[in-house]
Amino acid sequence: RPSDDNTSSEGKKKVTIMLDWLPNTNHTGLYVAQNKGYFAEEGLEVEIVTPGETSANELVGAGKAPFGISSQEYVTQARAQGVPVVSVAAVLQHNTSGFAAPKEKKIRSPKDFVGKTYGGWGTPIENAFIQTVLELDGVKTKNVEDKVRIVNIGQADFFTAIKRDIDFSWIYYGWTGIEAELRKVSLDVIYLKDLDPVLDFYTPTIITNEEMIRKDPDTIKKFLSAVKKGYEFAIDHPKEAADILIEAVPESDPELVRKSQQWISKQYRADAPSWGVQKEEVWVGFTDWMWKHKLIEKKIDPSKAFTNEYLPQ
Amino acid sequence: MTGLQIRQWQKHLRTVGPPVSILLFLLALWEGGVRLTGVEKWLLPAPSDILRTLAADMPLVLRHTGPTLKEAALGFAAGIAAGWLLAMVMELSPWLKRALYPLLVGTQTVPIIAVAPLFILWFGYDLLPKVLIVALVTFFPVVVSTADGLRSADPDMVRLLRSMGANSWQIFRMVRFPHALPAFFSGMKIAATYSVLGAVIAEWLGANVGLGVFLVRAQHSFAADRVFVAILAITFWTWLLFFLIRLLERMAVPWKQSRDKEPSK
Amino acid sequence: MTGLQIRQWQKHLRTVGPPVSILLFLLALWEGGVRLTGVEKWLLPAPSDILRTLAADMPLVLRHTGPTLKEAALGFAAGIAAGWLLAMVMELSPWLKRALYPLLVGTQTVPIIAVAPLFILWFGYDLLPKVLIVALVTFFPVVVSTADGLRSADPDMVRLLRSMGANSWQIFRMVRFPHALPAFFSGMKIAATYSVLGAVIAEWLGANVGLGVFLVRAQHSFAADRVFVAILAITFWTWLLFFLIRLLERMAVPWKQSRDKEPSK
Amino acid sequence: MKVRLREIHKTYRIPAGNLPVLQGIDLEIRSGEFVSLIGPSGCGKSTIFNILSGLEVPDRGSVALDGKEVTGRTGHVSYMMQKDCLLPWRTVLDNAILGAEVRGLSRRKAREKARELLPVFGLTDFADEYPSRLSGGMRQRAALLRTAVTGRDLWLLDEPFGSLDALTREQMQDWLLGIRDRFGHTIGMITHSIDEAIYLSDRIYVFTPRPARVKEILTVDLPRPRSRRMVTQEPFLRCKERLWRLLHEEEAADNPGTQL
Amino acid sequence: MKVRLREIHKTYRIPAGNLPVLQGIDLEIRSGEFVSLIGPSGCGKSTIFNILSGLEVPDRGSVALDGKEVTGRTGHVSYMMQKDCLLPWRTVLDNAILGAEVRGLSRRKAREKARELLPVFGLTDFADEYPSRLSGGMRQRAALLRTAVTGRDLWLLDEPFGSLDALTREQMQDWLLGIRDRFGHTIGMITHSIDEAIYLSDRIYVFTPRPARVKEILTVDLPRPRSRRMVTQEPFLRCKERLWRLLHEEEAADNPGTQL
Ligand SMILES: Nc1ncnc2c1ncn2[C@@H]1O[C@H](COP(=O)(O)OP(=O)(O)OP(=O)(O)O)[C@@H](O)[C@H]1O
Ligand SMILES: Nc1ncnc2c1ncn2[C@@H]1O[C@H](COP(=O)(O)OP(=O)(O)OP(=O)(O)O)[C@@H](O)[C@H]1O
Ligand SMILES: O=C([O-])O
Ligand SMILES: [Mg+2]
Ligand SMILES: [Mg+2]
Repeated sequence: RPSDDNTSSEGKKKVTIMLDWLPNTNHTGLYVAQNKGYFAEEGLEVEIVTPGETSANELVGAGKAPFGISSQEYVTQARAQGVPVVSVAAVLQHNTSGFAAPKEKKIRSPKDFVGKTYGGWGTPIENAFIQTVLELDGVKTKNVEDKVRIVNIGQADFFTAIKRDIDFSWIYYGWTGIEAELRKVSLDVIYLKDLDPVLDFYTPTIITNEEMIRKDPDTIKKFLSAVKKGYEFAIDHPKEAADILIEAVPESDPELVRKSQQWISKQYRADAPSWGVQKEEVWVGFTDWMWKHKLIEKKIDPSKAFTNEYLPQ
Repeated sequence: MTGLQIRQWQKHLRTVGPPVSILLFLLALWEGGVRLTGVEKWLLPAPSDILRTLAADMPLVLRHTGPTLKEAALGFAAGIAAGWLLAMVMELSPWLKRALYPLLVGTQTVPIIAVAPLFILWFGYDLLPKVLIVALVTFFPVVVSTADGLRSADPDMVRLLRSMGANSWQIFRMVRFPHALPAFFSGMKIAATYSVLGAVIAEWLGANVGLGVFLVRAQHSFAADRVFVAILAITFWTWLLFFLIRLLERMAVPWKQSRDKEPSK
Repeated sequence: MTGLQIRQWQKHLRTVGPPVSILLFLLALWEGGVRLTGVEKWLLPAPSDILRTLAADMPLVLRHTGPTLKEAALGFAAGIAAGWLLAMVMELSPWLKRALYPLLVGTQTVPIIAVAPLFILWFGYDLLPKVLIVALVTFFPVVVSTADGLRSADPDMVRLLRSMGANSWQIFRMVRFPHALPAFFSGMKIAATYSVLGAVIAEWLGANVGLGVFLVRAQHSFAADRVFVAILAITFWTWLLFFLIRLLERMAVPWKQSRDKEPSK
Repeated sequence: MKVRLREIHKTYRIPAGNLPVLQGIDLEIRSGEFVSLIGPSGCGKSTIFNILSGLEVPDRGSVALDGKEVTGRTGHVSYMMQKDCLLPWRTVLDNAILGAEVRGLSRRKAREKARELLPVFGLTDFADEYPSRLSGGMRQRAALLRTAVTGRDLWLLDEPFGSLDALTREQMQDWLLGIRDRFGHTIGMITHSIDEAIYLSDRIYVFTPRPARVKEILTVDLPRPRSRRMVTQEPFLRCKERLWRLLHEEEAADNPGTQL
Repeated sequence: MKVRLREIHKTYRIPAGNLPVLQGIDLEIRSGEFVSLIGPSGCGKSTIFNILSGLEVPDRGSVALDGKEVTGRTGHVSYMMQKDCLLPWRTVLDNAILGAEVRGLSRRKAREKARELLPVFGLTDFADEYPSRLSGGMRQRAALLRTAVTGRDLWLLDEPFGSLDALTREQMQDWLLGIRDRFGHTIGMITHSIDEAIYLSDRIYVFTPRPARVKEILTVDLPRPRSRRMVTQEPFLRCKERLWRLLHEEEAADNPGTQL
């Protein structure tokens, strides 16, 4: 029962988008489009599904949901395993993640990592990041774990982790960094994008699957057109956009949402000509980097992993 | 108030007194501990904070409670039915018992979250997968306890029935079944304890409403007080279910009460 | 080979035959299904794929197995001990039983992942929190089953001992304890099933090695075959533990075998 | 309903070794006959009944019912076992109808029949009581009631009156004789009471200590219907004397201390 | 060890209403005395023993041991209950030493003592067997063995020989008399056998049907040590006649059908 066959009672096409995580300010544009009726204007009825602990990639790949939120590193790995997902829009133009540590830890540049403890999610890509940035900073490493103690902190959040054992961690500034500001925890953040342009990849992105592209490009166009309007509204009206998100997700902390929205609204389009576009060199560069670090077992064709074709001009 | 009523009240008090007083004691300890050590509220909120949040969030919590309870109840019912049926089938056919037992154990060793994509692929993200997960979590204690209970029926009573020419089904119905009731209830109590939490975890696979959603959202926005409100809600409903089953057990096994009592000195 | 040996082999075959044949049948179904429907390997690998990956990854899997087993074993041992002790205390003191039961139920309704931050804050990232989580998961079925088993001892036997002037502890030791053994083993079997998976889930809270880590890494890199290899490993060790306990049960309850047997027609 | 055991052998295994219990037992209960089995404790009487009822399979030999072999098959007897085996979760009345229920007879009818018999068994006020609250003798009577309500032609009674006082016992005996005379049941009974065996039986099998062999078959030459008066009369006393001798002559050779 | 019940009342509640069981029982067993209790099934004999042993608390009245009140307190008797209550998880030998173990006596000594007695009870080869494999009479003997090994001064025996054949029964009786004469135990026994009561007792309490009241206390005028020869002699027969009459005169008023 693929959901893209369904039509609602008002003759609207029903589509699902599967988030990557809990609803947060990365997703504001979607909720705005929903709230303001942009989807309806395009003849779509959109359901936004929240996974607690699962990722959207397999489900979108398998056609269970036509759209999902993912990110470049996942799309690359997924395609390397044969999952036919394609990135169709970048939510943020730049990678807003970085290595963060409380000020008192005095971690201001990658060479300060040496001898410290990193708290991560246990994915191989993190090791590769650390290795890359250490080498960029002139620290020669054969095995990162000789230089930096790497601990998997699993489900624990950043603030808990740094209370005990952990010196620095990898965060998304738009959420955890803002929470730190709210808590008046001063952080040093080393952004990946500042260290090496190749690490300025797209995260998060909106994905669909190859079959959708083949069979129903029209729906992709309509969907992205509404989404774009949503993000553009959020860019222009961060306060109202935040309120829409808070209304949709009353469980989250309103203060955090508002402040995060203020910050992130400026990042959606950033220096790009228009919201959502992805650059070929970013995909090529980061794919090569992943291949070089043996993070993918098969080299993928970056030009097939993304497209700007369905973004409204 | 008559003497009988007074005595009944005293009995209730004796039943409810100990857990309530221990609970209050622990809560006081917690509250005091949090206040004295000054541990941050976002890490471990005090009971008073939690209660305040609960009061404020009540409508929200209630909205999320309904779906979770529905999933838990349906899944639990399905789990008990399946557990009971499997235990029965395994008792009636030793061959099937040997064949099924390892598979049943196998069902419990698959971390659901690890096969979530498959689950959603096969069952969507509506009610069904959640009910299935709750059933999957709850049927197992019921099978194991019940199967053991059925097996341990008094062999002499079984012989009596065999001498009467009873078939396996009659022996099952008249001897093994009533004998296994207490064990069945043991299994049910264990299963009941897992049912609500099972539904919450099932919601982590993908849902827009439910205590699981409430919990994860609270957690990801660093709202520890809300996390504890969710836990409180889960605990409350689990308790209710658990004690309902204890009540049911007493009603279903009346012969056990007849002589258990010590002389009342 | 003597006739006796042959008969013993036949007996073994009768025990092992059914589960193995059903298992092989299901695996064949799975393999066939995957091949026929052409479902993608990254979603549901065929058993043959899984086996191939297992063979290739064997050293890796083995490296991750040790720590998990250690956590599971220590936690399980602690859980059984705690469960047994609690059941005993509750049987000896009805007051404590009433006081503790609701709290024990409460411990099972807290989703560990939701309080992971606290857990880590208190116990760090080493062995301890994992052992504690496994113990937390496993003690509960043991308590419930054992408490019910202790309570349901034959009241006439208890009276006999009372007439001898036995104190509660002697009655416990000589009547309630042996009577509760089968129920205790029911609880143990349920608990055993949860122990390895409990350790895996505990590793999700933070660990650098272990099947839980292996599983998460596989999942994050979309390697479904590896996910299934991890599940296979968890299942295998759980089975082993489960059947070890069944064996132990037979040894610990010799009097149950003496008359259960039907005449061998 | 005629029943016949032929050359029955049975050996149990116990920790101390092999325990031969039955060694070539031939036993017959003719249609409508009342046969008693008497013999030392532990000699194998209950084992014979277990084999007769099909609960145990003999190592050798056969059981025939009206000429048809039924070795190891169940369902042809109303068996009152030595242990009362009342189901603790059934009230006295519901225990009484158990056998009838198993046979598929109407529950209502069975209940009616059981209720009718309650006064005879002195259980009127205990119909709805669970067995755990009965006295020892009352449990035994409840088990006998169940056997009666089961209603097969062939009855096997293993020490049915063992825990009854003299008076109640006599009443039960007379009731048994009465319904036997009325309905012509075929009855086998194990007892330790010489008087009881003679008063009730047509024939008495006397067994040796374990391993059991048939030591003697006594025919009781008392007319039917029996009455209590006969107990003090010549034929009864002669029979009693003979039985007493048979049971006591083992004394020298087989006191319990050297039974095995 | 002298035991005394004074004005004991006991009523049970059953579904059919209140069940008065004991109505003002006065009973005494003097130090070293052998007292039998005899009465209709279900009249309340076992209840008396339960109260004596402290297992049940009377609604009214008191139990005194050597002048000290012990109502509702346990641990002063070796009690052989009507149900054998052998622990299924203990072998015969380990069941036998249960009471001794509870008393904290040395296990080794208790085992020795039990092993010594095994032949007397005809259980030599069954020491290491689980009870589920014993015959009915063997179970009863095992329970009696346990009572003997428990080794208190005051013994309460509830129908100890009910499922034994005549010969074994006589042997057990004589063994009981023998150790009583040797060690001077104070013994209370419930029995349904008139002969047994007379042969063993100093005094016999006869009870009415339920609710039990003491109907008569018979003193047995036979010298000690007793011997089987006495059974056919004048004083024994006189006593027997009297007891028979006492037990049978209820017949008209109290057949079991109208007991309650
Ligand atoms: N299932 C069994 N396993 C081993 N031995 C058994 C089993 N059943 C009975 N026996 C043994 O067989 C012998 C005969 O037992 P059975 O019950 O037939 O005796 P019985 O003549 O009925 O004695 P009683 O008069 O004491 O009831 C006993 O020694 C008993 O221990
Ligand atoms: N726990 C109980 N609850 C209710 N009624 C009981 C209980 N125990 C005994 N009774 C009743 O009390 C009466 C006397 O029982 P008791 O066991 O003392 O009789 P008894 O004289 O020993 O009979 P028997 O010779 O048959 O063993 C019986 O009617 C029995 O049903
Ligand atoms: O799968 C879990 O039980 O978290
Ligand atoms: Mg017998
Ligand atoms: Mg009695």
